[in-house]
Amino acid sequence: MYGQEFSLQSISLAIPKSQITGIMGPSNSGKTTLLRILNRLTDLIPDILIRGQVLLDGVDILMPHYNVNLLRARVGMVFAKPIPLPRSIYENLTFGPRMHGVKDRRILDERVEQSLQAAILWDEVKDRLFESALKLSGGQQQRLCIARTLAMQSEVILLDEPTSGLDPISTAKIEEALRNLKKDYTIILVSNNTKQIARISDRVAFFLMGDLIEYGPPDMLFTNPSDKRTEDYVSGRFG
Amino acid sequence: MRFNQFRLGVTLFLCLMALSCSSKNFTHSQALTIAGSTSVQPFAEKLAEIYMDINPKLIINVQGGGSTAGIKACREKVAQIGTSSRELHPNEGDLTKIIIAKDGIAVIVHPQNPVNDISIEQLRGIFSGKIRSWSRLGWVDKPIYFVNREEGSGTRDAFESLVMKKGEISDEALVQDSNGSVREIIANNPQAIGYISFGILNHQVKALAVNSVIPNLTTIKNNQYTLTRPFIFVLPSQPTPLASQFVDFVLSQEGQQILEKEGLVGFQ
Amino acid sequence: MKEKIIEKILTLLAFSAIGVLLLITVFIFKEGLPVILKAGIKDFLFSAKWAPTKGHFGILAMIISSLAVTFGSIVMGVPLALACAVTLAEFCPPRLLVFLKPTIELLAGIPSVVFGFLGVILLVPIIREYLGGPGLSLLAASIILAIMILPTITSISIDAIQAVPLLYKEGALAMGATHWQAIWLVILPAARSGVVTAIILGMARAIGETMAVIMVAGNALKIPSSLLDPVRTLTSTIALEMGYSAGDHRTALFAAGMILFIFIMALTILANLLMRKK
Amino acid sequence: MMRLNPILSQKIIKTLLWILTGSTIGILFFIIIYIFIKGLPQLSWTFLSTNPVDMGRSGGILATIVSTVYLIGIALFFATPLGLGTAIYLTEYTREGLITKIIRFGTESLAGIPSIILGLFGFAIFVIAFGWGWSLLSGGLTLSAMLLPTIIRTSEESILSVPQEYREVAFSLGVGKWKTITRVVLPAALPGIVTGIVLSIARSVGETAVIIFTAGSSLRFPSSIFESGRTLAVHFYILAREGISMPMAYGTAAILVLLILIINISAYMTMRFLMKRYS
Repeated sequence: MYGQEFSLQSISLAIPKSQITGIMGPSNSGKTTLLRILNRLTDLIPDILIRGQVLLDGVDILMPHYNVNLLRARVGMVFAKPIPLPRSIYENLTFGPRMHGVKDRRILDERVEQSLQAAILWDEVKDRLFESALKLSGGQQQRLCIARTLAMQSEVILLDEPTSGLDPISTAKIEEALRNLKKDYTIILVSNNTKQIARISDRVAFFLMGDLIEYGPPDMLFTNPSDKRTEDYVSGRFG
Repeated sequence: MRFNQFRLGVTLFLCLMALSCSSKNFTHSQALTIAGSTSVQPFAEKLAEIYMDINPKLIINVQGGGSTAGIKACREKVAQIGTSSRELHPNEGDLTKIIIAKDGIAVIVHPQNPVNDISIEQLRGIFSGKIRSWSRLGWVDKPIYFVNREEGSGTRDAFESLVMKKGEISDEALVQDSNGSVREIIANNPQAIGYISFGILNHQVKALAVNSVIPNLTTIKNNQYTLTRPFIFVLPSQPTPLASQFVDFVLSQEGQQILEKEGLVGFQ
Repeated sequence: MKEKIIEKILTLLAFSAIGVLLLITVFIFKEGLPVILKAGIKDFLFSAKWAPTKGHFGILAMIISSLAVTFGSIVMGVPLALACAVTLAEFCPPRLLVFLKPTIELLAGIPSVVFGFLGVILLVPIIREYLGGPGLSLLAASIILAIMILPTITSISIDAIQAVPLLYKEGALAMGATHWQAIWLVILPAARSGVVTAIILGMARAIGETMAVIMVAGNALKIPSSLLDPVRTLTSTIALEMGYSAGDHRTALFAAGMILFIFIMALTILANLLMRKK
Repeated sequence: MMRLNPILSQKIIKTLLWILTGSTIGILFFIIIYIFIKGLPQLSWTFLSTNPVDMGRSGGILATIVSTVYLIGIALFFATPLGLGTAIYLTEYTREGLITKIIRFGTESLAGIPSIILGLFGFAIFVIAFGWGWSLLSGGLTLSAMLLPTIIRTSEESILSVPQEYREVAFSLGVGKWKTITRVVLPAALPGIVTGIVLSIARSVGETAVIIFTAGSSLRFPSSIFESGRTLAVHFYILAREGISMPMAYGTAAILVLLILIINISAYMTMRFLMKRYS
């Protein structure tokens, strides 16, 4: 996924609170890398070089001594493939909070219910919370992964093509959940699916070959793009 | 897998280390280790078994390893008593030697082997590889398989000095590292011949008369049977009290009776 | 902070294996080298006269015996093992393989003393009755070792054969080759390095085996002149005499151990190089 | 010269291969069945629960079972953390490079060292230099050097097979590296790790050369790890080789083979159980 010479260049973005920011662009355009910088999962890649600043509430999260674990607790991430841990649904949801020291059973129960409700999964799984999460369908698993982030009570949710492998119904459910969530969370959604971006984003950024081409409200990008490349992309001429 | 289990592991490890310090003292005050000759081992074990019945608190460990190892173990304080089935070498003079019994070296063959008598010269001929067929001893013309002990064995040491004099044992000899395994080979091969401690002779094999003297307690005691050697306890110049007490027991009338019952000859 | 400490501890732990290996190397060489230098490398390696208590330290006979026993076990064991590997990997229904492979690996778990004992009880009398000699012999040791190394070679070879891309086999079959021709002409050559590695590891196990060999080989010091002669390997000499040795005798045994160690390391390095090629 | 029809020659070869394979597997079953026929009739509760008397001529084998258990316990106590630690380091804390090459080479080589050489080593280090004498501790420590490579290799393999995504999920939830390893990676790798440990137990049960040199062969019931002890395999070796008692030897051998069988089977069962738990 990370080519040796690949890089993102001179990017400046202001992500608004309590909105869904969509990021689109062809594959290899640097979307996923950008997303991973935001909660410093890029730390896992050896020899990566990142310069610049990422300010969260005015503090640069790229500073070496910044507490990465706390950052990741605040900035949650949902991956392209649903990856439930090989445990029960309940344990999947309480894993994060427990690791951050929440031990009270009542609080944990509460968070499980709230986060499942928010991810519109509660009704489907409330009777089998202690069964293996691997038994859920793909769409349910992905909603579980969203719920897992919610259970951490994070402030920002990063989604990396969360519906890429799912059927339209599951996709619709996830989009519904995201719309409900945006009042409490800052959501950044990376997607290949331009229509999805158009449907639910409040602001859209278009990336190409590591460059930020255009950033603005969806109406502008989709109906009246200022850059030729954006127009080509949204009209499906390449991508 | 959990972190507290990891912590538990560390604690256990520290306990073990603490135990190791305390237990070392324990070893020196309450336990006795006897190591050395595999010929002496069965008798030492019998003595230890009975002595531990008398002194239930005491622990005696009996190890094999061989005469030289026993002497070395005694010198290195790994064992409090070393046992040997050969005389001490001149460079081992720093240790105290105590003869506990006399043992015969029985020359054995398969029970079906018709040969009953052998001379020292014939024996030397066989082991030096010059006499190669049983026909030379008045049986059929079949090859002789002779079984030797390994280099360093007390029994072999004694056999070499009593039988071979200055001659060397041929390198064609089969080699086994204990009396029992020599006996097993002879018991399974009608053409084999070997030598073992008289004390562990049993019905599986037949002891030959050497120079027409049959080995038994009487002939060994009065030196008519010439292939004998001492069984020795080796102690450091300053033995531990436990070791001294055990040696006293072995040399007492009771101890000597046990040894005679097991097939050895008392030291007197 | 905690993470840093854990990483340091793990780094330390990670060097445990190589640490133990170094410790063994240093210590075997430290104990063994002096006596070799004293006796002279030539006399040590190329004289067959071994009487350490009388100052003779030649281990030639043992080296030859060790090599002979290993060679014998390879000659007998490898064809059988390869036959098993090919049959199980190619002809065996998968459901049977699931059962048979662990069964063969189980054979590797049977203690070597049990093999040695069965050799003494069953094999040695047969050799003595029908072939002559004392029964305890080079042949007996080779047969027992061949059985002991079978599972190692079989199971690694199965893995090697299964690792050959299915495409190769399909290609051969598509050109009209029979299944056996595909195995012989395409699959086995492709699995060669894995199979050779398996054989080398089997050799290392054979040359290092001690207890079973002591029990069935007869342990005579003479250089063997026939399959029915008793032999004494490097390992059995060490095990037979260690307990009784002192002074130069003991160091001579360590020196024998050193030679054995060098053999084994050479085999291991060879196996490693072959594996890397793959 | 007549050229054989390829189909016919395949048939002949296939038959031949099956005969060879059949006889190999036959040998295995023969060994196990032979030992069981001779040995199982000797087994009884008294045989298992009483101590050997008169060098093992009569009585049971309790002391040797206890010594075996002690020895395995000690060996695993040292080998498991070292082996698992090494495996974790190799898989999680470092990249392929010179250091991993050196460590892997050390592991491979240690696996190839004959037990007799390990025995020499343990004898001089633990028995003589550390002054522990022939003891279960000396034996267990030497044995742990023998088990180390097995545990490292099996653990490494099973840790590597844990999907990388699990680690990313844990990290993305703000879980630290060590906690990720202990709470996510190791539990997922557990089946393989446990199998490796169980199989290394089987190996220790059958080992003799190392143990005679380092743990001695005292037949007494061991009351602490600083005493010498005789394991089942060593007991069998001595009984059989010295011709002390053949029925006892067969009985001990049957127990040994039975143990190896049980250990192997339980290794597969544990693995399957652990793998099935959540999938």
